[in-house]
Amino acid sequence: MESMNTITIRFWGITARLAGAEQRVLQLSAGARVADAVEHLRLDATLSGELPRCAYAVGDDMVGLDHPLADGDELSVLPPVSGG
Amino acid sequence: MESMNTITIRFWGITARLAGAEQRVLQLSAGARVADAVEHLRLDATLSGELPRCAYAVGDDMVGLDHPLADGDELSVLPPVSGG
Amino acid sequence: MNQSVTLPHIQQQPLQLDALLAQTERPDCGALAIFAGAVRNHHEGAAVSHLIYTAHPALCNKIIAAIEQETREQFNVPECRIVHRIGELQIGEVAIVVVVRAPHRAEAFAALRYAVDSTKHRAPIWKEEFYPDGSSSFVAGCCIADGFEPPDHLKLLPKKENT
Amino acid sequence: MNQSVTLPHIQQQPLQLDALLAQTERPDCGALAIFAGAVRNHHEGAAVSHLIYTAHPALCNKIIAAIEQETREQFNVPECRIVHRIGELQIGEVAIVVVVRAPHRAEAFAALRYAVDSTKHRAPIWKEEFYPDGSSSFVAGCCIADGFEPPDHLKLLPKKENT
Repeated sequence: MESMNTITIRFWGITARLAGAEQRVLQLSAGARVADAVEHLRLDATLSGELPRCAYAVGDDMVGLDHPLADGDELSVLPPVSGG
Repeated sequence: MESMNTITIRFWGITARLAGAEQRVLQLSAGARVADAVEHLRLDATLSGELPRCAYAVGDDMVGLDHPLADGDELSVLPPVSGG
Repeated sequence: MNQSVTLPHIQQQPLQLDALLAQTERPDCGALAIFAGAVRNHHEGAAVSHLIYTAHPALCNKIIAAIEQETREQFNVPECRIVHRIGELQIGEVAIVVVVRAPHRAEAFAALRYAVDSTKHRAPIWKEEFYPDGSSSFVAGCCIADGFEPPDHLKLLPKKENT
Repeated sequence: MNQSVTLPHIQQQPLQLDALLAQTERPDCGALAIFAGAVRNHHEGAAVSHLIYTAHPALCNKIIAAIEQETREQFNVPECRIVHRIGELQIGEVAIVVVVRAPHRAEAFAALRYAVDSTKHRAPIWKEEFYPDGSSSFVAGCCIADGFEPPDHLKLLPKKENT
């Protein structure tokens, strides 16, 4: 049986409001990338419209959609920023 | 006999150093203009080289060389400025 | 984000300009340029009662530190300090302070603008506005995803080659 | 100039940023931009021990007031305050403070630069530098006589016609 990785999704800014939570835990196949997690998030109809404008980070590193996810990673969903 | 106006020249910045004084009193013919006072100052060889870069004021009004001087006027000699 | 955050570039306590000035004092720098951004009582025509800023603490701290370094290198200014406040802010309270010190004013002005605008365009901070009727909304912001280009004046200059 | 001068825009006492900030506070202005010019310990490669600034008090005060008004009108910023110090200043002491408050940051940056540069180019203030050996010299400055053109960015915009 395929091994699974546990990924914690952290929602920031408006995405926490849209997701109705500050985080969700996903089980993804080993070898899954950020794009696979995003694909999963797109199933949430409330959240999906915001995702094309979002960036992603693992820990404190910004990552691209093809970044491989490791077991235990925390993947942040970063909507457009509005500091200052 | 022609009536005379008393004009006080105030030297600012480097012009006070060159003139060796903060002020000089001139007697100029009635009807004299700023240019006539400057003509007089040009006789001072130490000062004359700086005058082409100077501006002039009477009281707290900047004036041009053709501004008429009145008896008792204080004419300021303003070399290039270097505030800030 | 309920935990108290104390990182060099983000804090929940009110920002102290005096402290930043004291920390950056240098006898070789004649020019000090400062920007402070405060909470306005209006935004796009609507009255605002207060704001809540949230930030991804570790990532935000790292990105702001990078912006400081870029600013110092690109504009050749010895000091650039950026601090952003998070949490609930009332009208008039200061959300961001940027301090630049440089030998001369021209580079101080340019560096200040770069540092302020880059922070607003890149730091993972989100502003939620609250209105007098109790409703709120997140302010439309700047996309930091790949493929969204920053304005020209915020693009990094190419690194100088070491020849 | 031995008399003590206390005019809104020139003073012999140390400049107080806090006081200027308190005097200009406005709830509709989200952007605060500040410039402070301090005495450097060097100028064109030579060590400087201290400075003496002199100013034509009445004329200088009037010209700085005019620069403030131009800045407010041209950049549509509600607050612009300029204060210059005169007398003897030590290294690190602040010679000029300019404070601009505006609803948004773009006009605050532009207004700040205009106000600072205009004061340096037009206010009748003279800087005498003193060197460690006790000698001194007046710093070469900006000519304010008719016929000497200011840099382009300091030229006044044509007044808008009232139509």
